[in-house]
Amino acid sequence: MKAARGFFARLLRNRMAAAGLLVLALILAVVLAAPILPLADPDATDPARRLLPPFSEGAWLGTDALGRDLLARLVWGSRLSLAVGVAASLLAAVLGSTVGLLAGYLGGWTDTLLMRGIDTLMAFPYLLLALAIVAVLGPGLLNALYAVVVVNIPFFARNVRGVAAGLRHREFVDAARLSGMGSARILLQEVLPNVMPVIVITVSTTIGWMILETAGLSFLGLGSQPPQADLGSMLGEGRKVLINAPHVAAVPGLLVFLIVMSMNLIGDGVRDAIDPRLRTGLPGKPGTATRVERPDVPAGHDGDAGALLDVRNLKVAFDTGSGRNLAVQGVDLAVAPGECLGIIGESGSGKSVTALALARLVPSPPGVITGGVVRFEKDDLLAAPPGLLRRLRGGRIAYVFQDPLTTLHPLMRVGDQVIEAIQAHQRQAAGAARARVHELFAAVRLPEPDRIMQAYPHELSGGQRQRVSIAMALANDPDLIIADEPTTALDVTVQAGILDLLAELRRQRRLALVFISHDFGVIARICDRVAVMHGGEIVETGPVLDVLHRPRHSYTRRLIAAVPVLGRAKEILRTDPLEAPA
Amino acid sequence: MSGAPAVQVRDLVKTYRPRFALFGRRRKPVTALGGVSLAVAPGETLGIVGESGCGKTTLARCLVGLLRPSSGQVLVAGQPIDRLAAEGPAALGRSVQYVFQDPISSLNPRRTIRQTLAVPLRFLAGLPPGDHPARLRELMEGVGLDPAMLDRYPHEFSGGQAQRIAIARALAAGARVVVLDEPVSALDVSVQAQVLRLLVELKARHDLTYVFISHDLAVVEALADRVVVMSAGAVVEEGRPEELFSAPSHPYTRRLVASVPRL
Amino acid sequence: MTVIRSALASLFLAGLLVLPALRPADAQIPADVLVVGQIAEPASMDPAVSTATNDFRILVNLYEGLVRYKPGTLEVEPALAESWTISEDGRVYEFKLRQAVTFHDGTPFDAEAVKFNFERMLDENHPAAGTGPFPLAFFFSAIEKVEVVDPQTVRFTLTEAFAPFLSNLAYPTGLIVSPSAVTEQGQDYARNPVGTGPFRFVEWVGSQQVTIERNPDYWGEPAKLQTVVFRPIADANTRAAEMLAGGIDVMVEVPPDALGQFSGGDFQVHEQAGPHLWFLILNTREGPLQDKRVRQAVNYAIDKQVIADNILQGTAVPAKGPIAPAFEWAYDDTIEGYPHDPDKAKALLAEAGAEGARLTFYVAESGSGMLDPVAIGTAIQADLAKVGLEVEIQTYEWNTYLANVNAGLGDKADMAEMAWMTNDPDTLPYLTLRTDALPENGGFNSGYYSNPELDRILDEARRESEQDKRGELYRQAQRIIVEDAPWAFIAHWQQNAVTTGTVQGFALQPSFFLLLDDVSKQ
Amino acid sequence: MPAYVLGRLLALLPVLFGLSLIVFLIMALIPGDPAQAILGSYATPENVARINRDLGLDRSLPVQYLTWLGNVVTGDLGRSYSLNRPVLDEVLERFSATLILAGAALVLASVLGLLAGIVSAVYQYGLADKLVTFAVLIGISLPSFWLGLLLILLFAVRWRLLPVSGMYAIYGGGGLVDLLWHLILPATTLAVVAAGVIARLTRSAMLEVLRQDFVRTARAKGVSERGVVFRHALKAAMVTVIPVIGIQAGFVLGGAVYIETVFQWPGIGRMLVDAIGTRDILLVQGGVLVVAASYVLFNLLADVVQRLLDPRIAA
Repeated sequence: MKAARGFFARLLRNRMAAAGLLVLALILAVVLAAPILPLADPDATDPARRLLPPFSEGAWLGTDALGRDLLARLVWGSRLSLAVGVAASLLAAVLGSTVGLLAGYLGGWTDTLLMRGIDTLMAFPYLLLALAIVAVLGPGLLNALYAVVVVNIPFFARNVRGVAAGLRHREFVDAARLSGMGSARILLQEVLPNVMPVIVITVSTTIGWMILETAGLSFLGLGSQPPQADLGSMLGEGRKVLINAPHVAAVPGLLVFLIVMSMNLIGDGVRDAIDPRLRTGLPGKPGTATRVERPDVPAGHDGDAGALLDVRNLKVAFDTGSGRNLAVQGVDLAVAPGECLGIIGESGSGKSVTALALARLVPSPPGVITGGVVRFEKDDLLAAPPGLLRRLRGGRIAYVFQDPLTTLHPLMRVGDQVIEAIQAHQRQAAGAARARVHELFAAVRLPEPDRIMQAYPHELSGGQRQRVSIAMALANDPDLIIADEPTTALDVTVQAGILDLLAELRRQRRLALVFISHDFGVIARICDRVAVMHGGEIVETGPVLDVLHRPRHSYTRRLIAAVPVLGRAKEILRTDPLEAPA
Repeated sequence: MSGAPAVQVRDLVKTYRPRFALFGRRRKPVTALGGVSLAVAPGETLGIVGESGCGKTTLARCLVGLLRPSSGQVLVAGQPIDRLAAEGPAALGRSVQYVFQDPISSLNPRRTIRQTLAVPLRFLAGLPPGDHPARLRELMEGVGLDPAMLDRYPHEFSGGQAQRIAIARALAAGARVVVLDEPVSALDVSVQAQVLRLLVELKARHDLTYVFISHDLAVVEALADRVVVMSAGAVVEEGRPEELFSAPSHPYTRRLVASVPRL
Repeated sequence: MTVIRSALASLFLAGLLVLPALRPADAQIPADVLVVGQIAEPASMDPAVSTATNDFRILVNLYEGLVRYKPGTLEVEPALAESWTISEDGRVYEFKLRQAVTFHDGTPFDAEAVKFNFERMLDENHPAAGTGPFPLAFFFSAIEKVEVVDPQTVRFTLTEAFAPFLSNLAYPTGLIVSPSAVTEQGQDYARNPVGTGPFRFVEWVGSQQVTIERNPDYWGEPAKLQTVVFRPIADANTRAAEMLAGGIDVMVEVPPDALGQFSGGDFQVHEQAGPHLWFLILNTREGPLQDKRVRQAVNYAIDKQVIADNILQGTAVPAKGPIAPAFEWAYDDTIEGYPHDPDKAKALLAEAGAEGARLTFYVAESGSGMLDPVAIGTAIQADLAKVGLEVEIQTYEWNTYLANVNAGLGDKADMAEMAWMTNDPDTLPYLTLRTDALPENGGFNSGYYSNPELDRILDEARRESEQDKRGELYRQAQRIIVEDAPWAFIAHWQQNAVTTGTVQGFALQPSFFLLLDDVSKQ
Repeated sequence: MPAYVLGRLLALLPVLFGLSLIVFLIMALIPGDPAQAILGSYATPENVARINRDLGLDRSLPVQYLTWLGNVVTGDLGRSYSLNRPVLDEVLERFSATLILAGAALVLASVLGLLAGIVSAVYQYGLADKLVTFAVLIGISLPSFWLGLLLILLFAVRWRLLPVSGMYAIYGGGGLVDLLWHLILPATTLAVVAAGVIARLTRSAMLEVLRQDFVRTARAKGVSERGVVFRHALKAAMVTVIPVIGIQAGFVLGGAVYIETVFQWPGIGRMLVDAIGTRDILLVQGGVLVVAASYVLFNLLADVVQRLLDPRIAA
């Protein structure tokens, strides 16, 4: 129940969805109150008063071709159409989702058979289906519903199948099976709830279509039988007098639009509200550079004269639904040319945010830089115009990220991705750029550079991908490389190779390196100095060996104690009374 | 180390056949496990180390019946696993359980912890619903979590807490053999140490047998009584961790040990 | 994101620039070309195969029959036959054919050709019988044999006297095709017609247009237009829009509500009453309508004037009886019919004890000659409700509808809409009201009306070859039918057409045909 | 890839077979028959029997179906009684008209939908996003006959810029320019709904992609914003959008009936409706086969494009 309350709160926070909900609620209220509203008889004909325009006396919305009151017909017609639309959507949802769930979850031949069946259904002429239904069940709106349901089954089946197939191999499904659940239960209790959002969205988008589609069937007798009004038949009647009395079609058309619009807005809102990623933060698309909101720009101090990168009092926050959370709370850093600074910390310590904030790559929204200065040589990056920022990124400041499978573009050949990095900063002909890539690949010791240039990321091993990332970072001879957990996703033997490579490149090219890691061993192997981050602050900084062997801060001590060391790993199993529970 | 082994693996082979293709080139089948044999004594912790692609996860999934081996046999408490599996999901689940690497994704994001933990109670332990609340409280306390958290959803937990829940689920039905597939790799070092200590404590309390899989040699050393090193679908070396890691004999093991960054 | 903005702007600009540049030279229709907006593509241009008025509008310009309807009437006059004689007993018809007439393919029109035409339809073993089926061949089923007396004389012998024979010959089913073309083309003849008419066929582009042009070798007055194009435009609104936009010169079957668009200005509206009747079949065998008083009450309760004037916007006139006034010689203008009188209807219902009866009403969704069946049906439903009859409507697609109604209303329905267009006063009552025409006998008497007196009169009228006497018989029949009220008589359609101001000499025919040889454009 | 395509094409056969069987059964069992349609009010039993005999409809259902199937295998789809011409001629003629219309509409819908979706995603929650969302909702909730007639009344009747209906000018028509000229209004009308669907999907796919790590990588290497949006994000978003364009292609092909009617476009959708109305079973069968096959082929095409775009799928 708490979840449901949260859901509605989130839904209403979305202004568009709230507006949709309001419109729909209003329509529903009017429609449900139809019997007690002072409306004219919707079926009373008066051909002498036919096709009166809206705002005529006694007929607010005018009259139709038989002189019936359009307002009354609209209200009663919507009542029927909404009921039919909702019923048809739900029925199609149940049937289509069942097919989709089975096909997606079971896979294999079941999947093939069911989906070929769905193909057949989609390719089937729907009029013929409608005629068959009239033949068996007779005319009427209810029977139109069946035709519309059958036609819409493929939507649900296809959409649900895709999601269900993705869920089939998820670990929680395996876990449920190991917990003793049978396939039927897993489908209903584990898979279905995760497919629900797709079903909800599809329902919300199909209801409007359903109402329009019933209009398309009325010429087969599959529609409400006269004199009963529904939006579909009203549209059909309006069509005949479209040229001389457009309002007869416009009135129901407008209502269909309102219903479709509100349903879609609600559907979008529902999708966002049940998306766990959007639960905490405001939904948003990251901009080009992190927003900077410094209340006071710190007076231009000279900083560390010899430093390449000089960070003072950097503060980064994230906007959430319930306010602004400070993730980095005033960090000071300085990196000299050719120096390697390690930043170590656990998840949530702010180390990656700090790294990304340097070139303003923290996604914004929700990220905001709320204070400090990031000086790269003379320029304050937090005040840099977009053009300068773009030239620096990948030019003098390059990044290497953690997981190269997700950080390389999956659909571009890796050679092209490196070429792009070159051409973003240098005017180079394609041939020259290729030669340069070849050179870079050789420098990062990738075997067969020509073959690898033609490869897609997924065709390479993790180590090869990370070498490509490093080659990309080196493309424009940067002065500073910021490496955010570059070896975390790699096997130890591969990690060793990458670390050796970085160390060597640093020596050769006098590269400054900011190296972020959670692993003391890795930092110890490559860095000159280390900063220990905890809770968004740097708790201790100093030469690596000093910090490692003579940690001053208690957090650093705890951290070092928790790392199992080969040869005396069992020590970590001794309970440390100082430690707080996780 | 006496009596029938808790887990016995004989000549296990697993090859992945390429998707059935009516036309075109047939792809060669991929061998993930090339005839692995090993045994785990009751109460023992067997560590399995190796790098990605060495077949350790395939082996783990074969042990709990999530994968069907191409040939060879897996026996749990002397019973062939395919016979257990044939008796329905419950029989297998009562004998052997599994803890996944990523604690968050092994929990259904749309179900509360109470719902998730009730599943093995109902289907494996056959506990009447009336007895669930007491047992759930006991389980939560057993892994060091506040029972008040039972009605939360997985995304409201940290990685360490989620892994504790996953462990509680594995223990709920009283299985004596637990396969742990990289259970602490996704956790921060401080949390990792705590979870490792919890595992040791639980093992002692419930008299468990662990098959502990990790790529981190130090973590394996911390927990395992015995360790096997896997490479390319085969066991290359086996022994007590302290000895094996201090004096590796197989070249692969030597390279592995040499690559570990030291403090 | 100036990128996207400029991309959009350039796309828009490109559109603005490219569109007018691409515009083809204004394809003005020349003055000697007439474009006619039809309601559908023809099904066939073989007159023996065709059944639809829509097709006939083209066929009568390509072909001629032995006789034809005198312009503006439904009376027969000579066409390819210059004269004829009828034997005393009405069984032998001898036609003198016009000399020196050739088909468009150059072959001569003669008695052999006439014989070929009718034998093709009637003789299953005829070499060209495979060009069928010939659905309306039964119009000539009375023919026993066709003989060539000499090249200019042909003799028909009938099995018995059959008064509508000449009228049927004037119907498009009797149009004469070129035997050599049929023999040559076989089944493809239906799309490559060859006749003797004032126009000859040029091309038929599937569902886009049929083009015909002036026949320079026509035996009579040559057509004034060089070319006529028939365009099928199924959607009534689109047809009206084409007319407004100048895409067509003539538009037939203007929907009632679109007529207002064409009043005054550059357009001319043409109207012509025809042999059409829109009625309700009432079930005289089952349910409350077995009682004549209830049937009469239904007739009184329906306000036909309102239907004709308001719903159909004057494109129809209220019907008083079963025969259309267009058959002047057979119509009885003394009949009062059933004027709108709800009080009388209520009284009759009370008398019959049928107050508050429930009736099931079959309504078609569309259909040939059905006008606006759903709207009319709904209006009737409302009128009947006012006298206390509760009517439940069931609507069907046309083909399903015909299948349901033609099988007889049985116990499923009490009323059903129907409309007929005929060429002779005999056709409708003969096919739909006689005892022999009950559904179980294979007829269309779906309401099971049976009256031996009427059966006798209709049989006699068929054999009577003198028109005055026939007319009197039909007037008798009308009185009986109106009194017994096996139907509710609703309306006679006034077909209409709109032409642009430049079209001269255009006139609609009671036969619903479209004769274009006298039409010209300025 | 060729093997994949061949496999999918083979899977088409059972679909078509099943479809033709169902269509045949329904056509045979629903009320009304060709004789009824030909004869209208004159459908006396003798007349009906005669016509059924002429059309070969007096044989038993299995014999009729098997005869038809046998002929189809030899490439003979039979003869339409209602149009008096070979089914194959009519179907091909009509289908090519539909293909032109649907193709134009699909191109238009894709271009408009993608552009609108990109604008909407890039300016998420901005004015442009709201305008696009509003336009898209109008687009997908507007009955097409309404929009079609509105466009006709404005562009053809009021401003006389474009032709009202038809595929070529009646007089002196023909040629590509004339065709394009007649194509603008119907293709636009037909494209509106599909464009709306594509725009919505493109928007959400783009938003999803713009949050991905590789977009951050692109920014980190200094790629311009245009490059980020079009080269990186759009390319990845297309992988989700392409199959939907494939499905839309099916809809545009089959759902063109109203538009074909309003614009008197000689397409196959309208042909099928008419053929069903006249119970012209052979024409219905021929039309259904072609429409179904093209529907499956469009989806196959979409899948192939998707596979070409995303090398991971085939692997």
